Amino acid sequence: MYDISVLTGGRAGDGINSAGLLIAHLFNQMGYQTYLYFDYPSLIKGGHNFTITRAAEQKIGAHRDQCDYLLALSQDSVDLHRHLLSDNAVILFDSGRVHGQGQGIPVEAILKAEQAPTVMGNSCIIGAFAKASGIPFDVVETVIRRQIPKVPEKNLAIARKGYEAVLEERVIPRVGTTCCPLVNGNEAIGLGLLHGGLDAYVAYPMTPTSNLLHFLAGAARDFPLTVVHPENEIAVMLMALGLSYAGKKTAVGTSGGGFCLMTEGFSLAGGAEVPIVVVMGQRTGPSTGLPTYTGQTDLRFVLHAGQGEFPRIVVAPGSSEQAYVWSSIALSLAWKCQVPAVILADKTLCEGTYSLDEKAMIVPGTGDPAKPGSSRSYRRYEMTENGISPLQFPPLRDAAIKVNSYAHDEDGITTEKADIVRLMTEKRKRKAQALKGEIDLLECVKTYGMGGARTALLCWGSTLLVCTEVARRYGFGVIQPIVLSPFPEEQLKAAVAGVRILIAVEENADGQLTLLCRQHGIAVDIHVDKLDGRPFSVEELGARLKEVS
Amino acid sequence: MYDISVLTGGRAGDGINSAGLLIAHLFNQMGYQTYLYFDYPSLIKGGHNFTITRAAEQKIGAHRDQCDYLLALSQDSVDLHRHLLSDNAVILFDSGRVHGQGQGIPVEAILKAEQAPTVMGNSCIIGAFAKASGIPFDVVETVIRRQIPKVPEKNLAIARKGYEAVLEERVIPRVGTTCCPLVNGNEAIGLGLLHGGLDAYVAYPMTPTSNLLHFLAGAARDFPLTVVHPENEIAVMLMALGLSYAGKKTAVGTSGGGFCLMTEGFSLAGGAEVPIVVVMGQRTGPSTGLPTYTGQTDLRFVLHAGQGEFPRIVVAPGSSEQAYVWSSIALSLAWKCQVPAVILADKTLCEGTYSLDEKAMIVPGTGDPAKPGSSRSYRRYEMTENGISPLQFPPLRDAAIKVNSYAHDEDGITTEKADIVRLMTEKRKRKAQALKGEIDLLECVKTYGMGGARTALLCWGSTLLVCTEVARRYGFGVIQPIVLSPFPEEQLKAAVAGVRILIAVEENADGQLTLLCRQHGIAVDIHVDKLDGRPFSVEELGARLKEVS
Amino acid sequence: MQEKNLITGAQNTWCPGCGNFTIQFALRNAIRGLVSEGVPLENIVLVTGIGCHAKMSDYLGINSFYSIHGRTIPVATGIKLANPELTVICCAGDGDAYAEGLDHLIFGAKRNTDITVVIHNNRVYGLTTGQYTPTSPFGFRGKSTPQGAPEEPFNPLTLMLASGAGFVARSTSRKMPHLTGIIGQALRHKGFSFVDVLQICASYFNVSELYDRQGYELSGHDPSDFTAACRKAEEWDYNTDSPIAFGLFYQEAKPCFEERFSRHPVSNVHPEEQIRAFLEKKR
Amino acid sequence: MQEKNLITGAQNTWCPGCGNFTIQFALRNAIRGLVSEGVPLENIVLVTGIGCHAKMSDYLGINSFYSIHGRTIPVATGIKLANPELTVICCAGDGDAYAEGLDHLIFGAKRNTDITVVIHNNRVYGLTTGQYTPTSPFGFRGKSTPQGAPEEPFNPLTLMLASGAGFVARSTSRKMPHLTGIIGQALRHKGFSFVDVLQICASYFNVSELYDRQGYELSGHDPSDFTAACRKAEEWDYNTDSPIAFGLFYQEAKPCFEERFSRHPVSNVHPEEQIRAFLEKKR
Ligand SMILES: Cc1ncc(C[n+]2csc(CCOP(=O)(O)OP(=O)(O)O)c2C)c(N)n1
Ligand SMILES: Cc1ncc(C[n+]2csc(CCOP(=O)(O)OP(=O)(O)O)c2C)c(N)n1
Ligand code: SF4
Ligand code: SF4
Ligand SMILES: [Mg+2]
Ligand SMILES: [Mg+2]
Repeated sequence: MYDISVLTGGRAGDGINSAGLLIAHLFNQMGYQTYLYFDYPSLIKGGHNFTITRAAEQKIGAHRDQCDYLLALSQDSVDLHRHLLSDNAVILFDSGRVHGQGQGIPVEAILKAEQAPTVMGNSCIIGAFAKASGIPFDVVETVIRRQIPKVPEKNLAIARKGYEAVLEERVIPRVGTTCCPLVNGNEAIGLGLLHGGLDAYVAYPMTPTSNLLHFLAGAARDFPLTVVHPENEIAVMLMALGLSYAGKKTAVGTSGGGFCLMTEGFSLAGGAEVPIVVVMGQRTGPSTGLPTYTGQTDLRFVLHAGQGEFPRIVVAPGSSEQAYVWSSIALSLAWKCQVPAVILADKTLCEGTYSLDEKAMIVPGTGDPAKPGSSRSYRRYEMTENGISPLQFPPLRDAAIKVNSYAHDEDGITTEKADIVRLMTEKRKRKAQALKGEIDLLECVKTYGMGGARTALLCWGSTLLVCTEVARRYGFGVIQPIVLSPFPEEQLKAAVAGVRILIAVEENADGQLTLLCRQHGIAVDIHVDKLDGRPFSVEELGARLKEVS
Repeated sequence: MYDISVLTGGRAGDGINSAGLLIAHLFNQMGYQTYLYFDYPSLIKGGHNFTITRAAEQKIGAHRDQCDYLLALSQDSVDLHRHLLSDNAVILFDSGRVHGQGQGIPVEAILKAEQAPTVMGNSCIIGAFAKASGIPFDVVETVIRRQIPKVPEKNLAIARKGYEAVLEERVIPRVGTTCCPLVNGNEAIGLGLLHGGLDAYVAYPMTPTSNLLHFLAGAARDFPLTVVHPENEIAVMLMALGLSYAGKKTAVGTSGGGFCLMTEGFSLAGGAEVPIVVVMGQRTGPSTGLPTYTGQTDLRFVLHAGQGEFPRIVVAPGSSEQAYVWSSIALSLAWKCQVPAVILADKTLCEGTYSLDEKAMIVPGTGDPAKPGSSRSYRRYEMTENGISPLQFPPLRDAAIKVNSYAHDEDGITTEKADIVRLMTEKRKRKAQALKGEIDLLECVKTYGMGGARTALLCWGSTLLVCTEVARRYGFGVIQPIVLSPFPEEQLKAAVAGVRILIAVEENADGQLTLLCRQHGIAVDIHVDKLDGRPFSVEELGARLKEVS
Repeated sequence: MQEKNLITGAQNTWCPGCGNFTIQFALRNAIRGLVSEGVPLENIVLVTGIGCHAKMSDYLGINSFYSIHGRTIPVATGIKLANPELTVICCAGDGDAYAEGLDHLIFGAKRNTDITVVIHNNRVYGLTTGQYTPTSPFGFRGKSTPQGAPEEPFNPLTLMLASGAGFVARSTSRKMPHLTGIIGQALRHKGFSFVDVLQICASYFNVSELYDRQGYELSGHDPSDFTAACRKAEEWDYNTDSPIAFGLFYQEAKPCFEERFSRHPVSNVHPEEQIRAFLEKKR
Repeated sequence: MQEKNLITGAQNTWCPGCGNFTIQFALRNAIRGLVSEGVPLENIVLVTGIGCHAKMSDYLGINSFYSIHGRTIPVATGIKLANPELTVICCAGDGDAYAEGLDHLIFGAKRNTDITVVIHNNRVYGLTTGQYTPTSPFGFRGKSTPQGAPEEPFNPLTLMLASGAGFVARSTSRKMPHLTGIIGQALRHKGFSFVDVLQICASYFNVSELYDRQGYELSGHDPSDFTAACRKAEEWDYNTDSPIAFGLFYQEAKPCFEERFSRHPVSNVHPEEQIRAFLEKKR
């Protein structure tokens, strides 16, 4: 089984992420499943960036620490990552910038000869990488033509020179013929929202969801989509609720700090029953923390954010396919049940690039929303059996559609009467039940490799794929609740039935899912934590599991 | 055992709250324990307001539905509250405004005769009430001289006319000679903070803590206190953190909606270890909800607010004495451990007036903060065994005091290094331990009437006194965790040991403490909820308990 | 719920003598004016904040979004972006729009979103029982400042002019016909329309006498002259005792925010096709 | 941690050619100027937001509060209120102070808190990789507006003048000595001092050529003349291509916010006594 890791390092601004992605595309063309991890500090130029492009014959979504290839565009890339190299690692470097062992590539000279700008250095690098690893040049050509369609000829000429600058060292064979779309988590979420019928996206930039804003701002050219970047996150949330009130399926995106500023509007959405979807990309906290690193520390915050009690949807996809499917579901269900929904992601998922399995992109239907009544007697908060009132938008002839942040009656007029307040609280409780009913129809808890496994890993969100990979090696099962609110207690209980040792793997210190499970009567035996903002690598999780089990 | 309830009703703007308070003072002078409940809608003039002044020989802190006296300053007061009157209820009314049974008082004519402004109508009313209930006029005189010291003579003259306008109906006897200070929860919290050494208070008005702002703004005349009302709650929180950084013990106050806007600063306080106290007065949510009514729906929100993980203090006092004591403790411990603290109150506690038991106002010492190191080598985030670094404030000679919202090193300089980030996360975990150690030294869980009780009520916050009162009647015990973070698991487990049936009484729908207990392995058998924003009355809770137990 | 006289059955709870009544009827009449010109009533949406002013949502029988404190303008912007056919009106308080959510007001003006913002500027927090606001005079003894407010007010008109507002006017609850006229003009102005209404708060800041004594209606003022508008706006600083002009200070036609977003024709292409096309490129 | 040259050992991570370097050294030199006049270095406190500009907290070896995005000014206000002896400086970004936290900027000016606010106005969000800000030109193609920003910029100088700022200046990272001088003046001005620094962003908005070509230093301008200041500030609208003045536009001495709070002499009375006295009245 081939399993190859390529570490590409350089300074911020060197286009390291693109270089890693081009290499992923080479693997993709060679029939591999790929995963790209991008590690970068919070700065624009200089500093040290690196990507780990991994390729394997099975689906993967985690990086390994042991690298087989090092592509060094800066001295740091050699100096800092020495310990990650496997014994026979192939080292290629930009000989203009790096001293070391391995094969040098005179990138600058090549670019100069071709009168090409610095950004084209990546083509040179992947050319060299292809040669060193025995990948035919026509694969390089395919990748460049598809991925850098702007000036392919010049890039090809440069890639060719890179190709010729080094010697073949170790051959990476072709292992298949299918090649998948490579998308990052942000793109998968964005596409899922578009699938669900997204009309508008409103966001203020914040890592790790800034790229979702950028992606959708670009997509607004092709899709019937309005994208707005307002003055701050408070405006984001309220503008989105205005769009939603007037009939647009709307989502917003942010990270923890920005979500804080949205919580007041989030409670408004809950109380006034104005649907909205929040894409919440976690990063290392507290506060500004490590803006470009990851974490799973905001689960309990999103579960309880906003004053008062109201039903909400929280989904935490663990792969690009789940990101696509569940973003679509979250949007549909938010509108169907008129509740706020959170798509809880993190830096690993948002900015990691994955081979997308199109067969897994099937979105289950969530049924139609409640039928609107006649407009003459329209009441925004009409009492219904399941607590969900017909949803209409202005302009509606002969009707006044009144939404209200205060306690209100069926017409949306403020009330302070105890009995109406109680009825409306009960309405929201019935709606929570209805929402739970919707959720129960879906496969909210995924299990992997549980056939006879006595030990299982319990995980949520982006750690899914590192868990499944490591679990396979140990013969462990994996249990992943995708929906965290309403909590799929029965499905999760069914999943853990028969498990002797349940090990929660969470990239936080408190064990947030662990505590949530305990609250629902599900005991977790061991909690594996993570304290430094880095995602688990396959090796690290393996070692941590060995320690505890 | 005497137990008397007086309902005073009128329109907003009639000074109903003051009237109720004056009556409480009459009872106070007659040796009673008193409690004043104020029920008002969110409007300034008109509408319908009422107070229930209750007096008993034992400590009380809840209202009864059955009223023995009705003082009606508006027709609504008679029409709306008929069902609350006991069979022999004494009814007095302003004969200029109200038609009905009972004795009329010509308030307007009396004021006119004395050329007195409308606000003095209250004096007339309490004069009449005193007469009808056989309270000697010298008690009225004492109350007026003490509580309306501005123009006592005129008020006395009016009270005398009120006194003379009606006949004695049923005599309320003197039951003691001690009289307690009557303070509301906001005042008790404010005094507690001042006891703890409060230097500054920053707030934006929001019911039910606006009156704490008003109280402290007034107190700033007498105490060395800076009180600021800035442009919004975001500014409140950040200004407070600036004050704290520069050495001032600072608190802020708000309710749920404002707290939402503070959560980003709250996480900053947690991550940058800048101490702060938040007085968070709950009201009926979600969103604007019922601004002048109560609720216990924000416990889980404050426990988890803010991105990332960091230790925090959450205390929920249940009486005016606890409000005083625990506000002082929260402030001291926040500074000692350099963490954010929340004093979680609600409308019932904040705006209820209670007889204060001065003997119960003893604040346990919390020890001195960590010793500052030498200034030349001062490091704001110095690694220490218990995770608490010496706290110093600028100006400090030869030192630069750097606080930082990013992940940082001991000097407070930003770092993105995995190992330092891990060390700092561990430092915060040790600090959480240290904080738990501090909390464990205190009596965090109170029990009442547990001698042999097989059934116990579990409550938190303002429902304490309705629970103790009802529990007494049923022979139930009461268990009240005052500290909710760090969770006093051991103390609570010890308290519930031996209880057969544990009934949680919470003014919410979700059962927030119930779920929290479950998370800590403490099973709650029955949850009594409240859905309409009104506090439990003694009768209502009694009936609900009868239903379930 | 849509009432013929545009007034719902909700019980009105403003204080006797409150200036909000005047604003309510002025606004109602201005809306009737629009409707009589053919604007469908259901195309009108009211957005309010939280405060006494905000009860307008309960009292007017039209579409409304009773929002949260300080946040009328982003909601209104969202509604207008969603459907530019709608006429969107904000009733906001001075605490609401000048303190809690000031940034949105400035961005509303900057973007020139085609909405009308009516500020119920009673120069006090009414509903929270009388604290100073950004337009209360220096030294105002409110409940949060018993020793006097420590800040001078700012001048919302000059702020709006500096922010790029294309319609800047002032009126008062003391002059119902004037107010009706100004709101009518504001509703008809295409672009961001700002009306500062000096409203009487009968309970906490009743300065009727001041407004009656110092107030006068603008005449001979050229609302297309920006510099003149600035000078006129500076005449009264919301603090000292100088003449107070009512009328339209400034008006300028400019492109609106919502026009700058491309409107896609409603497409029959299911997004899945477009998604597939996108994924193809990522292969 | 307090370094002799005021520069910490933290690795500097600004892009080559970034205007922040100039601001850093201008600020450092201005601080040195203060210190040479006898201001103790430990009395100086820097507050920064979040963005490239904000790294100043890491780089200058002085007291600092590295705050959150948009929130320099309330923190600085709190620090100044706590101890008026301190010299408090904010380094804020344009995204920071003009978008996320604009309200605080206006209230800083309104209150006339004695702090100095230096805006690193690179007219782009630098650290989040290049989106439009409130001072980016209309049509700016940033990552969030690939088809061009749909808003005209506002003019921060006119906004500050309208908000009551008593010190309004502009300089640029293209003119280190001028910038040093202006920051020095700002630090010495008693009251709220606002300096808009047109800073080059080498990576996302490098308009050095524009600032060099159109920039000129104010001369013969009377900074005590408010109207003249307004007209001068309007000369360039942060959008079109007109002359760009650098210098002090406006200066006015006014009472400061923190002076309006009564300072209690440090009392030896334990609060318990005062509490008891209060309770006595409640009996
Ligand atoms: C975030 C938030 N903070 C505070 C409040 C409390 N609050 C309700 S109304 C109000 C003031 C209203 O003043 P203004 O906007 O001037 O309206 P007015 O009552 O004077 O019409 C405040 C502070 C709130 N509802 N939400
Ligand atoms: C509440 C919040 N929203 C968004 C961000 C993400 N963020 C970090 S820096 C930045 C923009 C900085 O732009 P600017 O203030 O102009 O500073 P510059 O980098 O240009 O110096 C943003 C949006 C954040 N940290 N906090
Ligand atoms: S408090 Fe003032 S603004 Fe509010 S209703 Fe009463 S008079 Fe009107
Ligand atoms: S992105 Fe721009 S502002 Fe930020 S460091 Fe680079 S050049 Fe400077
Ligand atoms: Mg107001
Ligand atoms: Mg910037």
